Amino acid sequence: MTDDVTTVALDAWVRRFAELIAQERDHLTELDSAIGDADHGANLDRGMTAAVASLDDLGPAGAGPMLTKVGMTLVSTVGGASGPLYGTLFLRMGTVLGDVPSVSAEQLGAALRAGLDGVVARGKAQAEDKTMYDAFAPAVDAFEAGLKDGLGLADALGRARAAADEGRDATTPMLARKGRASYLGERSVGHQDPGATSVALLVAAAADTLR
Amino acid sequence: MTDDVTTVALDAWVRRFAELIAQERDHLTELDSAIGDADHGANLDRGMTAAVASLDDLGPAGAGPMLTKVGMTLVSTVGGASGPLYGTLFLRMGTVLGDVPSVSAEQLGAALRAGLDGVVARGKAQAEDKTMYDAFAPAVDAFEAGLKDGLGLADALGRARAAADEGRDATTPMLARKGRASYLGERSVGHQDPGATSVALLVAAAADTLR
Amino acid sequence: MKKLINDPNDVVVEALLGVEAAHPDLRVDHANKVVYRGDAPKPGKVGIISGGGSGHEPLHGGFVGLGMLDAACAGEVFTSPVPDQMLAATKLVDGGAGVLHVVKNYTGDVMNFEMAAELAAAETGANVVSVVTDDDVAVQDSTWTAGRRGVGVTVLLEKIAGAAAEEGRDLDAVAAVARKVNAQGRSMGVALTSCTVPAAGSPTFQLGEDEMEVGVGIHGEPGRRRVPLAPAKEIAEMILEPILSDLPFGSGDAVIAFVNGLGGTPLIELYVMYNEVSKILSKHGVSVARPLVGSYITSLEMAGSSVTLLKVDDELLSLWDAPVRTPALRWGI
Amino acid sequence: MKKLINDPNDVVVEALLGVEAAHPDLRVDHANKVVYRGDAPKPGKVGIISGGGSGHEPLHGGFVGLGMLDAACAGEVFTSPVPDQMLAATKLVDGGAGVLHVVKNYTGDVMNFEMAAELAAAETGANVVSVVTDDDVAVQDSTWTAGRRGVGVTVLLEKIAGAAAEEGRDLDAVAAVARKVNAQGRSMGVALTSCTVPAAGSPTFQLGEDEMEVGVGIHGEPGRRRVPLAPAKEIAEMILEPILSDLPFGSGDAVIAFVNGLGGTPLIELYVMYNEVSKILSKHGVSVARPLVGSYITSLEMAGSSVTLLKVDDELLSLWDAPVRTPALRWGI
Ligand SMILES: Nc1ncnc2c1ncn2[C@@H]1O[C@H](COP(=O)(O)OP(=O)(O)O)[C@@H](O)[C@H]1O
Ligand SMILES: Nc1ncnc2c1ncn2[C@@H]1O[C@H](COP(=O)(O)OP(=O)(O)O)[C@@H](O)[C@H]1O
Ligand SMILES: [Mg+2]
Ligand SMILES: [Mg+2]
Ligand SMILES: [Mg+2]
Ligand SMILES: [Mg+2]
Repeated sequence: MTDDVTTVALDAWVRRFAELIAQERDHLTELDSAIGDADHGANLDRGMTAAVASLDDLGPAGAGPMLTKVGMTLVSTVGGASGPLYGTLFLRMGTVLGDVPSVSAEQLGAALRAGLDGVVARGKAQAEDKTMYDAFAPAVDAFEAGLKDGLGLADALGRARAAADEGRDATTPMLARKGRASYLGERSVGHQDPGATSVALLVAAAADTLR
Repeated sequence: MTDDVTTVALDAWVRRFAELIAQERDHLTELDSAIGDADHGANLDRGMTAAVASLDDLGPAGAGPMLTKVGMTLVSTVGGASGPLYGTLFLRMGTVLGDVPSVSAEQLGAALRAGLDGVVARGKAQAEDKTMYDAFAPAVDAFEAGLKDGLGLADALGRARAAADEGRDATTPMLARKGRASYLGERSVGHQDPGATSVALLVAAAADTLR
Repeated sequence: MKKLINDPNDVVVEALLGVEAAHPDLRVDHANKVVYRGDAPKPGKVGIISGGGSGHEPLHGGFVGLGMLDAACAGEVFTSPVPDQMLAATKLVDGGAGVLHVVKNYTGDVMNFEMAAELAAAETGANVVSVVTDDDVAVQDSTWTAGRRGVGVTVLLEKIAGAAAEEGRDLDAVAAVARKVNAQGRSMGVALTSCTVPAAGSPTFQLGEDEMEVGVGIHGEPGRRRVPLAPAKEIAEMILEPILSDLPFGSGDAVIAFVNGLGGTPLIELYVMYNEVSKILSKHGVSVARPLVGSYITSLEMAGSSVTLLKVDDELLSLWDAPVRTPALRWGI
Repeated sequence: MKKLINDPNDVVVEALLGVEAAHPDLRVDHANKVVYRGDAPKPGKVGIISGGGSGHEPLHGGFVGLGMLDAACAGEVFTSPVPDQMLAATKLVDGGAGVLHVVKNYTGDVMNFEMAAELAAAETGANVVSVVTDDDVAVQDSTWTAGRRGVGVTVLLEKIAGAAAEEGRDLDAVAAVARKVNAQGRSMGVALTSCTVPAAGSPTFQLGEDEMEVGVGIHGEPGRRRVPLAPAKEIAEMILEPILSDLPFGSGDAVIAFVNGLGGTPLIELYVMYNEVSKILSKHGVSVARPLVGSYITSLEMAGSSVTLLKVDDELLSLWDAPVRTPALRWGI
């Protein structure tokens, strides 16, 4: 078995992410109630349901077009902060990957990095602003480092998952400086960031499916 | 000691009524919450506080002018259904009594009867409509009957008080046909009428003070 | 009790100060709690006054102005004003052509307005005619009872009678058009929550999280029956059926359709309701000549809605469309 | 959850059907959830669109019409619309003179409008200028954060910019007057209760019977601090002090004073608040040129109020007074 990621696997990733979001919908909304406006679960669930449907419509396609489609669908259906952010994340991955039937672990790493850069370009978040960045950036770093250390795809994704979870948990004591939670000032401290929580699910879905 | 009712006693009656209303204010409002609009206690308390103040202003006066003043004050300060009804009750008593320093038990009976007639003229209530009529009419009847039976003022008022209390309690199973409670139809059954409750306090205050 | 107020006993007085400060076109007689037009009395114009307990805002003070009311008397919360107030208002607006009293059919309102009319006749000789609104189909109509309550139709009547007075009709004609509005209008309401009278301090009735009251009035009184909370579609059917069958309204009729909020219900829900109402009306062949959606006759912060239908002809429509300039209704000027 | 709705997921769609049925002057593009003027695009007139999450009604859809917005995009409840919607609205109202996007400063709104402007430039070459409102003094202003929220000033800005566009000013001039309004306006709000997002089903935050949240926005998010429930007088001081000292507003300034209800607070309480606000302003020598009292930018059924002050000069005042005909604001026509 090679470490190449096929479009079948990428399709499974998207569907697994949608599944996890549906499962965690209420939890995400609960987190967003504490320091936001109680819609993060509904937003992503609406978006990922549409994304899965758009993949059904699309039929067989290359890696790039597939992720681009997901990104466009998210932009067009989610709204709020997470729509442009998750949308850009997938759009950038799609652009990097091109219309190919499978990609290498390194190419996947480059795509994830491009996705992260897209999130930063769109949202201007930095480390410790208490956003999805704080879970996603360590995950991308860990994935790249894992490959560099000679790990296979599955193991590198395992490290990424652990890093994302750790990054997500680390948002709890942070004082929010971006997004809606920033309005709370000191009161944002002590709550886990909803976007960091959902992006950790994205990484977990990758670890579950991309092997 | 004669059975004459002096203006000092009438003054005490009004003040005692005001006191009882203030004490029972919340209870009256509670009764009015169940089958009305939760203001009967506040309405009468506002009115009787003003009535007492108006007597303070008036200074020494005859029986008629005194009760007329109370009636006018109630009309001008209570509003709602109870304002015109209690107002008319006192106004009619005032008219019957005239500008005299004291009145006989029989004259008091005639005044109460005139007050009752005024309530009926204003509100068109009949027996068992579940209104203040159902407590006040039996009280007036009992007072007149007591005097006819040769009872003194205090004993006749004692009978009137018992009759008013009984009439008040009898409103509970009635289906309201007048006032706000009538809107409830069948749902008005099983609740004691607020106006019957307050008018029983008026009779109780008389029994406490007119001796 | 969660309210933006100071002392619960000062709510009405302070709200009137706010009305005065916010609406330079209007005047307030604070002693009598009367809101009136700055240009009253208008010589030769029939004056129109109304009034009732407070807690129904913008009714009635918010409807004072050109093309609608000349004055409004504010009672304590949910308590009819006293005759002195209506008498003062009558004097303020009597421009020699007589004064119409618009009275909602509640025992207290009717008796206090009656006493005021008696006083006005005695004191000033003013020509006063009263029109009583009683459009609430949730209440069984009968000569043995207090009769039906006056609710949503009151708003439409004040607008239409106001326009008739403004265009110079005489007292009898203004009263006639007012009676016509009441005769052709029907309403019913539903409450999702109770409300709290400030002086009482706690909700007038208790309602479970899954319950609602059908057939409520506008005084926080319980309704005709308590039923399980239902979707907007079913609620609209529940209140429109009795309204439609009462007049009755039928195919070919044109109406003003008024979806009203009871105070605590936001506009987004009223539009959801309006959508349901409009579907039911078109199913019955009733066409909406004019819509009105908003919280115009309220019951403090009660959540819920009432629907009023008024069957209109060209006369009523042109009076409805006539210019109006009040705090709560304004168009054409 | 006690709401006059059907399926919680259909609230926005059904409310838009209600808006369409109730307002024959307006059109609704249901696919894109855009409310727009029946006469759009107006050749040669600058188009003005806005939009945001739903749940703030009448903002924005209720402000579409002559003299105000040309179109409004409705997002899901409390969720910024998506770029496709703003793109569709931009196309609908572009009469060749360019389109102003009025954006409330929330991360989501800003990013989605940004993407829409990028798409519009690429797809149609439309000349789009964006103005962002950020008037909420409850939020610390800083370049390190998302900055201040856009709240009440948005209503005043849409009216004033709308008048400027209606009188034929060009895009830069309309944008300039809009920026001036934002620069001279400040707001702050307080919540007595939370609200319930339909799709969430339970209140966004829990508030004790004796507590309130100071410094809330309009999305049911908690405020800056939780304090004991206070009388209206103290609440008015609590929110006016930071507003007055921020611009600052001072003696001799004339303002539009806007006392807004958050959705579940009835008008009688807003007038009590207005009375307190008006007293504080006159103590500071600030004169009220125009008042606005009502629920115009809401947070579903949240009980509470916000206050917005806008410092005005003759230009802003005459634009404010210009005719407007929308479902929620109407005068002069
Ligand atoms: N500028 C930003 N950069 C990166 N992530 C952000 C930014 N602003 C917000 N977020 C993320 O978005 C999440 C909220 O998403 P969501 O609730 O769907 O949108 P909204 O805040 O518009 O309601 C936050 O928890 C945070 O992780
Ligand atoms: N037509 C009537 N005749 C006699 N009493 C009446 C009539 N209508 C109402 N009442 C009395 O008035 C009482 C209610 O008074 P109150 O609550 O002060 O006025 P409102 O009903 O206007 O709020 C009722 O309990 C009833 O006893
Ligand atoms: Mg959110
Ligand atoms: Mg009562
Ligand atoms: Mg009452
Ligand atoms: Mg949101």
